[in-house]
Amino acid sequence: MTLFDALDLALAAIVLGVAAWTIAAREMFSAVVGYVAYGLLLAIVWVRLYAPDVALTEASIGSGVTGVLLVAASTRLRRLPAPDAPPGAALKIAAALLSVLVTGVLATAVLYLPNPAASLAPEADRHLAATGLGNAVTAVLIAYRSFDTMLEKVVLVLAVVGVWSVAPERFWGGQPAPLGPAAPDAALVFLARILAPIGVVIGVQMFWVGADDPGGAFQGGAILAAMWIIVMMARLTEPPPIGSGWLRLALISGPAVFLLVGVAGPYMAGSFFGYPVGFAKPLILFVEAFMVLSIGVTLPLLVAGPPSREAGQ
Amino acid sequence: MTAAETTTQGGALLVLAILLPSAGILASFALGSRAAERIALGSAPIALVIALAVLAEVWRAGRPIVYTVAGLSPPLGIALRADGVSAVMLLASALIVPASGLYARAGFASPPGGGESRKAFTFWIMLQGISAALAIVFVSGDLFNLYVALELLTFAAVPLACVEGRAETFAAALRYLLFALFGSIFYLLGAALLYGAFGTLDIALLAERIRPIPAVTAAAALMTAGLLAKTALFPLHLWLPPAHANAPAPASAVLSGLVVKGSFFLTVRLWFYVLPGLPAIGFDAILGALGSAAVVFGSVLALRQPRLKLLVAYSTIAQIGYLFLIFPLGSGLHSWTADGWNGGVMQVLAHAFAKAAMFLAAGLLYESLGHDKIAKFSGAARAMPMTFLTLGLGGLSLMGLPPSGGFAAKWLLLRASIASGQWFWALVLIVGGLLAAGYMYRILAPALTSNAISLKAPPRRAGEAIALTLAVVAVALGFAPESFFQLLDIGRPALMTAGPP
Amino acid sequence: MSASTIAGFVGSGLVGLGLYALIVNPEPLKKLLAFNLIGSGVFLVFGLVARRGAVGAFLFDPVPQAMVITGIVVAFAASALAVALMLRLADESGCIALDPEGGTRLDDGAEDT
Amino acid sequence: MSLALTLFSALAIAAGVFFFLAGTVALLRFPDSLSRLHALTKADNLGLGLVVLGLLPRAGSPLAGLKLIVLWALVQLSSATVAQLIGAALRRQDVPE
Repeated sequence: MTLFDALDLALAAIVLGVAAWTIAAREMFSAVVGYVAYGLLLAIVWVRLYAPDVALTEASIGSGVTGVLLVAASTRLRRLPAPDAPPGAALKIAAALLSVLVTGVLATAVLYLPNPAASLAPEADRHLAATGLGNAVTAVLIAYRSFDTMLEKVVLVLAVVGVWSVAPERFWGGQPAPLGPAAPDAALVFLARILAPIGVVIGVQMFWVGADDPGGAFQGGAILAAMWIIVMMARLTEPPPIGSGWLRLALISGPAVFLLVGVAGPYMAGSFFGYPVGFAKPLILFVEAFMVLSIGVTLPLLVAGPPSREAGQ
Repeated sequence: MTAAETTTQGGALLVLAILLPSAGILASFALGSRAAERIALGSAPIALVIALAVLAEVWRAGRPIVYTVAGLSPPLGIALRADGVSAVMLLASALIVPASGLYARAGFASPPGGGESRKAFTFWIMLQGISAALAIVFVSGDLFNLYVALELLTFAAVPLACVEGRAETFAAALRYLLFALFGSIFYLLGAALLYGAFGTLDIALLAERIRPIPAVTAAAALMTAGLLAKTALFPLHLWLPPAHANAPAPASAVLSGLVVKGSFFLTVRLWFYVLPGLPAIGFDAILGALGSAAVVFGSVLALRQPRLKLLVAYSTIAQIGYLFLIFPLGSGLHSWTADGWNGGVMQVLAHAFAKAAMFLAAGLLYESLGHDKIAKFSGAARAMPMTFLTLGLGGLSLMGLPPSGGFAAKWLLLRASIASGQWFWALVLIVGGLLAAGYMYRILAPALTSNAISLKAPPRRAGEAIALTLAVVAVALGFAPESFFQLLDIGRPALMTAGPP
Repeated sequence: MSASTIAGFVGSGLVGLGLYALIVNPEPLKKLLAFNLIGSGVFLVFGLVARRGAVGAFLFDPVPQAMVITGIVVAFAASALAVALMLRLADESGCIALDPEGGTRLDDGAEDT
Repeated sequence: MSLALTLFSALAIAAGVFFFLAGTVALLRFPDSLSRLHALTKADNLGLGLVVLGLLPRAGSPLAGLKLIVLWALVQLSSATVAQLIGAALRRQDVPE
């Protein structure tokens, strides 16, 4: 066993241990904090799997933005009475058996995957030149399977509508609740002032290098989103009213531009969602730029939740 | 391996069927609730024309039509494929969604004077979300693309269940969401295993490459479990009655008539299109048995419900049960599998129209009476004859009495079960029909008495006409000509595997 | 044992842990955490598949990795919707019971509106 | 020259790792949140600083080196702020220990 093997095994044990602790923790807040730590550990696992793009996404969205969402929820739900009765022993045993069965079946399936493994890596690489990109993961997301990515952006729009839709009727068009206390800590305000401009530069840079190196629209957009969240937590700015026209345009700009470029495909490249030869890379970066904007706006709004104040208050 | 698949004539229609409602969602979001209503209803005729064109093209070609998105063939690219069943389902969705939309205009109008309404904004966007998701479900040939469609369906359906904004609707929607998320993540897990084993998620390529290895069995079990949770097949049905019964009537019509069929359709795709090469391992009998249990359990609970909408929701659980008889009766290469297959598809269609009609009728009753308590229905049929005619015609199809789509479906399934010697399923069909007659009697008997009843408001004529039209379609399906079943045969997988390998 | 096989086992374990918590825990927010654990387990299986797809000079298969990125974003959106529903439910009813008959019971007892 | 640099790198990184380790032990062993926080921030700053210092000679290009330094500065900024925030929250007894 090499040193790396030992480290991998230790990492695996810690990930599983933190996950189990998250489940077992009585206090909801502790469970959520455990989950955030778990997400960061998972990002290291992704690095070990040679998946830096995924590691960045997991750290920023899976752990970071989701963490903010869950921490906020757990503090608001903390003082509620326990809802339903805890399950009986019979259910616990049945659930445990079922879970062990699923884990066993899954582990067996994974262990006996056929060798040599099937792979689209060479195929993806062969078409890479036509896109002008260097990062194959970005090529899959924005070129080969762009149809999936465009539809997934529509899913995000529906998620925003769904979150807004739980608002009381009278608040429709108003602002979501503030993300921080009325008098935020001076340290947080300082951080927001210093970090936000740097973060925006880093976010844009991450999208830009994503064409050839790890990074891309999702990761860059997530960093922009994080910056906006921090600024809102420091109360330097407030969540915008959901009726605002520019906000709605920014939210749909990513999927809308993507869809329009896709529809133009038959005229440019002979196929829906095709890119014309020789002009693929600029077009891809154009689409991605709007995706960064959309993601940067969508994630904070999903964290901010439904409107809870009347417009203009 | 066969040569890379390319776009066929008319394949572009499949992309348009998906992009039309997707673009509608984005435009509606930007322009607000009033425009959303106009866009949702205005695009409906176009969607109908596209669905009819797909149907005509499949019929003309006599084989599935294909579009390879971005000009890339699978495995690297995504292929869309429509066979006979896809075309028929696309058409059903293009009829039922706008019917519910037209019915909903009264309840989901935007306030006069340019303001925006939360309910209208949510409803009209989510209605288009369901159209988009179902279009992908019916025509996509790629399991990951279908995962995105499943999520689209979830995100559109859950807010519809709680658009009324009462506490109990939020509880129902939350439960629905948790079940749906469990369902899609298990589906995705299965997809991961299939990709790991065969390096593709394209349905046609997987069907060629599939071999009986542990990953395939595990994937089949995990994906099926996930899809059953989304379809609300017994015993994973707990979320359905509160979600469907507490949603506004036009939303219930779409949720019960169409949305649960989306995940059922994927279960069929999985077992008949991806896994037919897999030796029988008893899954079809298990699915049939669960379906049978659902028929009995759902019907018995429907008999005990005090409210009409809850009764209709529990009846959905029972009717979903019948769908799963397609697995033991429609699979394999036997003389009777065509009957089993046609019966299963017919049941999907008949239930979609009948149940949508009944939920709309239940909504009209609620509006006019101010409640939907069955015990207080006496004399209502005289005051609202059209509404009860709709309930009666829908019930006819649910019971499986001739002439109706439900009768045609059950007759075909019955024939298949007798021809195959699987008499047990025949018993389920008969018992289910009797129980359905029981719960229909509970609704109609008090209503048909001659007591006087006072209505809060007369029923909306337009609403009644829409509901009745849907019920009439459910009945008319019973007169489907032979060519309809020939259409269903186009691209039917049992026929494809019967050819040379 | 390679890093990828270990990841596959960790993924399997996470799916099991999450499934247990999803069934057993009555609190909706804990159920949501459980769903996220299952999700990350599923993504790790994709990660293993991507790593196994290393051929020649390629260290991984980009297709499953791209799918994970899509999946993480969708899982976040799902969490946001679930949290919004929970908070609203808590505001409306003072607790967040998921009892299957809860909705119907409330409705039957109250006078219809 | 290159040997000296390698040695320097190794020593700095090893020292950095030692501080991380010490910080982690302190996090687990110290009795109350404030002293844990104190130990953690000190160890973090020094630990990461030394690791970055050790990596600088191996950065390959001036730009990469600059990125490393920016990284360290960003972590300094956020960890200092977070320590402040947690400290303030502890004073208010808002966070469960």
